[in-house]
Amino acid sequence: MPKATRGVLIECDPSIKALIVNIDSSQHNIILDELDDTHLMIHPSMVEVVKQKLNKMLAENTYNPNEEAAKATGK
Amino acid sequence: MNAIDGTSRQLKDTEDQTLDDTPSLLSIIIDAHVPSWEEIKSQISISEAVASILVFINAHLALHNSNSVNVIGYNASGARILYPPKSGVESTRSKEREERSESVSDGEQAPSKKDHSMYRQFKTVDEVVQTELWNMLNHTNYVEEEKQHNSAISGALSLALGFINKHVFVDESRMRARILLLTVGHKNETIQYIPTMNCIFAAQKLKIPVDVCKLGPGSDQVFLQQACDSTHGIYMDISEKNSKTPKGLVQYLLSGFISDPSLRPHIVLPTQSNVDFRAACFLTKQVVDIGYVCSVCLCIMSQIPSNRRCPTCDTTYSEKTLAGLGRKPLKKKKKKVVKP
Amino acid sequence: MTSQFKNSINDYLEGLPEAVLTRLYQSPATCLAVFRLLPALARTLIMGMIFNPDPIAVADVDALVKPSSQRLKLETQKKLRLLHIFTETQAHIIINPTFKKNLRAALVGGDQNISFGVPCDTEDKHKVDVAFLDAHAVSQWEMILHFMVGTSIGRTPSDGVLNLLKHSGLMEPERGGLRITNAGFQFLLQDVNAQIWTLLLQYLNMSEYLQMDPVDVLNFIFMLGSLELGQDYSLSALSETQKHMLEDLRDYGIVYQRKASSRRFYPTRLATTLTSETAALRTASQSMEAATQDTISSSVAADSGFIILETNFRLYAYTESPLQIAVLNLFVNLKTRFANMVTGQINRDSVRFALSNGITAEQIITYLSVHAHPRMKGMEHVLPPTVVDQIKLWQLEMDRIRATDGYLFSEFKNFDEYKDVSTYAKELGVLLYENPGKRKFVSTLAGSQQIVEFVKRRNQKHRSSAN
Amino acid sequence: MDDSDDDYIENISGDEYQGAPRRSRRNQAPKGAGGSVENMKMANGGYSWEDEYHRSWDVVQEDEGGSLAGSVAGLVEARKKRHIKDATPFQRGIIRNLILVLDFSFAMKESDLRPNRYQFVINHAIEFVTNFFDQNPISQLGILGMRNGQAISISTLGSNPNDHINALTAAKKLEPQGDPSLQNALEMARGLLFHVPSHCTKEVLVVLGALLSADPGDIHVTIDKLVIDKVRARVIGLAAQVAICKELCVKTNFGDASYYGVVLNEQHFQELMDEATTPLAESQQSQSANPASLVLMGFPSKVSEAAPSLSASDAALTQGGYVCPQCKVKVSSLPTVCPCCGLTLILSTHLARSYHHLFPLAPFIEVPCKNAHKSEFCAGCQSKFPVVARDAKNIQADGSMTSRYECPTCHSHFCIDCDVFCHEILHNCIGCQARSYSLYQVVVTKHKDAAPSLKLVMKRPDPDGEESSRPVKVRVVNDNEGPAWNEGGQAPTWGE
Repeated sequence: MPKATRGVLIECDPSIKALIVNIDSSQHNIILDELDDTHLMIHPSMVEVVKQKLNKMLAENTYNPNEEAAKATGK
Repeated sequence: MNAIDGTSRQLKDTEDQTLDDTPSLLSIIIDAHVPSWEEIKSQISISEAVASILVFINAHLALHNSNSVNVIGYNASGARILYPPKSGVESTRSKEREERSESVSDGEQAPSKKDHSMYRQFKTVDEVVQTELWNMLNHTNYVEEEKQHNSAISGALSLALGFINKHVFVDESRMRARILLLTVGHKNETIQYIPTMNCIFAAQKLKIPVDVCKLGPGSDQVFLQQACDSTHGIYMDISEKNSKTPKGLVQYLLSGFISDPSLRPHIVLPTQSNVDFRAACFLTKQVVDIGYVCSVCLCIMSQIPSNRRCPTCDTTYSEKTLAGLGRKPLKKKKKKVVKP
Repeated sequence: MTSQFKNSINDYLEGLPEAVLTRLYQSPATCLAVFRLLPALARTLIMGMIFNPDPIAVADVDALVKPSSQRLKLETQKKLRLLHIFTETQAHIIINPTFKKNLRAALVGGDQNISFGVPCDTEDKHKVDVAFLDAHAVSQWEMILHFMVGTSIGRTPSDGVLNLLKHSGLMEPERGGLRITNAGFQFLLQDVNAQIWTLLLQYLNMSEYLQMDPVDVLNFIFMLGSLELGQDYSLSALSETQKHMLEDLRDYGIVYQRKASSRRFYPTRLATTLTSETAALRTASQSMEAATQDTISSSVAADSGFIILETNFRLYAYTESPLQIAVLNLFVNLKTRFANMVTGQINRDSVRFALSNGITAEQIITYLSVHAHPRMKGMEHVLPPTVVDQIKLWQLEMDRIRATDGYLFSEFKNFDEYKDVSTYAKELGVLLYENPGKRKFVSTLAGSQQIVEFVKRRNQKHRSSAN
Repeated sequence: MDDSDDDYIENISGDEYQGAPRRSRRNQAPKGAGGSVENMKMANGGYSWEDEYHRSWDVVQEDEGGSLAGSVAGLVEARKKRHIKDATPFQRGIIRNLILVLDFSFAMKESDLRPNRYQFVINHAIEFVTNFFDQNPISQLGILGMRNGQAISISTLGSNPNDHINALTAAKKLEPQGDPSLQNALEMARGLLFHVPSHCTKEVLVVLGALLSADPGDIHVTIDKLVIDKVRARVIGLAAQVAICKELCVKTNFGDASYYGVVLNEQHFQELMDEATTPLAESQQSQSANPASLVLMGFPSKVSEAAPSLSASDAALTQGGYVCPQCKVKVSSLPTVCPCCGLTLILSTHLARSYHHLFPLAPFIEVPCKNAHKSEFCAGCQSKFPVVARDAKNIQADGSMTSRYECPTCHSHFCIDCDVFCHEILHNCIGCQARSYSLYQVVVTKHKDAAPSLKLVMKRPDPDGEESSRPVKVRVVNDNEGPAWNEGGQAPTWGE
């Protein structure tokens, strides 16, 4: 008998998927199933958390040659 | 999503290039050799021809907003640029405005003055070309012209290429360029061989198609045919022997020569059946299929000169080297394959 | 940029009924302008036909185009049919006689026609020179743009302009005032020529509400493009509609009239370059000349390109126009302002800010490449590819993941079962994702119930058949 | 400028450290010619690093108005000037056979030339092939590689540029490996050139990245053999000067060391390669080595066919082509050697393409300030010249700030762009042509049914405008005394 699991299908780049996997690696409470390189099934309640963490990580990993100036303008 | 990289963008760019119609610079070279025009007066007068050419120029300008022209006239005494005028376009307008105010006072000045009923861009070009061409025709000495048979086609082509080089290649404007040579083809016309060939090679190198429209009854100009063939231009002989008449010049020009270089890969061009590339012997003037070529100056001979000297560069050939050639030239060259 | 307005005006023209088009073709200036909007092959075909008294045989056209380019030919013919320039019979193609006659007139001249404008024959007592017209055009046009950006310079455009801005959706009313919309931001990034066309097309749309004759409006627009800068033209040849239009165009800075009752008008550079692309196609040496001669000291001239963008995302813009700076400020983190230039940097934040304003990455890139400094235009890639890619990536980054609620179906007994169920889901149109290799698929939330029932039905059937 | 002859000799005889043969007709490079060759050779003849450091911003000077436009334009012009070559008419070996030897050894992995030496050299070699056949349509080229101590054949001697380009493109995939062997490569080149008839030149162009050569035997013997076989070698070093390469060049070029060059930068490499595309000037010694001869050539006619037929040259069905007049076999492209009977097949236009080597266009002369007012527009493109005050004193002595260049024959003034165009691409003087007289007037006589024959009549107008006919002299370089007019009694004349 097939199993039906409630979740949220995430479609993204392989790089983003790797990040999500990384986020998941600490607690293993996010990912329900890794479908393939660009698709993931995650826990419905965790979508917002993932988005938030992802944005933070991406911002950290962005090269910004004038960090201070950018902060000063505060955009 | 991952499709952003240099290669895909480059592909797209080149694709755009072929689809996008880039403006083009047309260099028109007009034969202003008065005796030649006299000869075909019964078929088309020079003023009729000029009117047709002007319509053609307008048509070219109409094709694209940024299309531009360059008009060059040539006769036996030389070649010169008729359009654009030296001082650039800006001052022409003011000059022309002066002229207009003058012409009001003078009454009639230019042969046909078209007032405001014409598109401004066309009008400027037409007026300048007309005035300059008329100047050129009037200021040449007819008697002298009759005598001289050499033509400045090479000069006109050189001017056109120089102009195109400067305005298209040096300025890096994204334009295409082509040359249209309108020649009457005087029957005694002589063409400077080396300079003309140099022009053809330069055009070939710069990928500028040279189109030739020949009106006169004279025989085909082999050089010009070669020019068209090697630059992928169009050669059209509008004369009676091809059951065409220069009367309908405007129609021939518009249907045959209007196609832009960007469009040419897509349409079937009138093709030349056979271009003669054979050479003539310097000594006997015979056409040769197989000939001897001097290794120093590349002159062509159909037989070994009797005094073993080159007729043009005067080099003496050694007995030994000629001995091998004396026999019927069927000697197969040895092809040695050397193994490393 | 130009192709955009070309397409939109083409679409507009194609939508017009034949009778209107034929009326439109009565003006040589319009014929010429329409002619230039056509694809290259169409122009060549038409040129070959307009001096030919006989209709051209279909076979001849077929023979002219290489077999490999048949698609091009069909598209061209379709376009010409839609514009009612070509009529095709069994064996022949007939060109619209009105179009033919008037395009010929445009090329040959001679006939007295007024479609290229009627210059005033009397001397103007208050004659104005080109520099004045340029200044007038720039001040009027920039006033509109400044108003849109919000850097008010003291004056507000006239009601006609405000109406048009509202009607075209570039600005929307908000608390008594007007607020720029996303479309407005996009509008700002276009070059002047495209901006004018955008406005004029909006004007054309609006004119229908105002019960103006579109033929008159179009004829007038196309005529403006063929006028001569610095020449005064008489109002006498204009129709009532066109005189009415003149008032609006005066507000945009496209024409200059000393006062409303004046019997003459001057086109400005905005008008005379309407149908040409000289500004966009200025070559390096020409712009040098223009700069040294310094005849046009306006943003119209500066359009030829003032932005230098480096691979390290630094941007140098040789401009002092507050408008250009305001536009740049939409997506650049500006840092220093000098007497004749501003420097800044494109970074993630500045681009994200622009993206959140509805400006797309594509628009930023187009703006930068259109306004690139001539020295950059000479290069293989006008803009550094790294920057272009990064801007695109930043846009994608805004939306790095797509999340859809659904049910994951897994642990199928065998492939047959998986296949039956997934096919069913596909037929229902609720399948979001499938991976036959792993025998898993995802359906939408709404579809899951039906699938579960289908599985139950299927299993029952199997059980019964097995028994 | 008038003493360009002496200038040339000077360069041949001395300056061996400079590596690069200097053909520029200008003694002193204008200041700040931006990374050019001349920049490296300073006025005092020393190395560039011995010289005082020049700051780029010191070179630029503002004019009275505080504008830099003039200086910038000057710099741009100076850069373009470098292209102007020596243009004294030499007798040249027009029919060439050249073996291009490329280094595929370990040394080519260096990345001092971008992206690395190997890719860089192959890319330029592809360009070289195109230029070579453009300049020498009736010549032949072969390409060898040096790899793992062996000489490997990249493409055999042939006249189809596409064959060579394809071979080079394929060679891009080879990984450079092992030691180079100069001797093996030279021996192989010698073998390939062995059968070449005596009226053609035999040349070897070596591009050597390594500073060593791992040879199986005595390379000096090979060099002596090359001398006996009259093979002339030219070497371009990518790293530093190597004694054996210099010996090779000196010995095979009758004591002339200028055929050995070591690159300074990418641009210099390009220049050295370009130099090799121009046919070699014939010296008296080399002339005796390659006696003039007559060559049998066929002038095939072009045929257009409705249906494709077998082409002998590439063993495939092709539509249209050229028919060998001797054995009637069809070949698809020209120039080529008939695969059936061995006849050289060319078009008359191919011969014409080599003419500009024989009749080079005289270099244009910079117009001094006092004559600058004579012209306002360029005689070629009609662009406006900068206005020069007649008594302008603040003009730098070295650069031509008049931006005018005068043709010595017709005295027209040209801008730098047209000057470069005339000499590099067109090989005509626009002014002379437009005035309908030229240095070499070729009178063409029509023939009933063939290409017109030509007869060359020399015309040279005197400076005051009168035209006088004088025969052309073809100059031969004497090895020791420098250039001299061919004084063999009768000067060669064109025409009867």
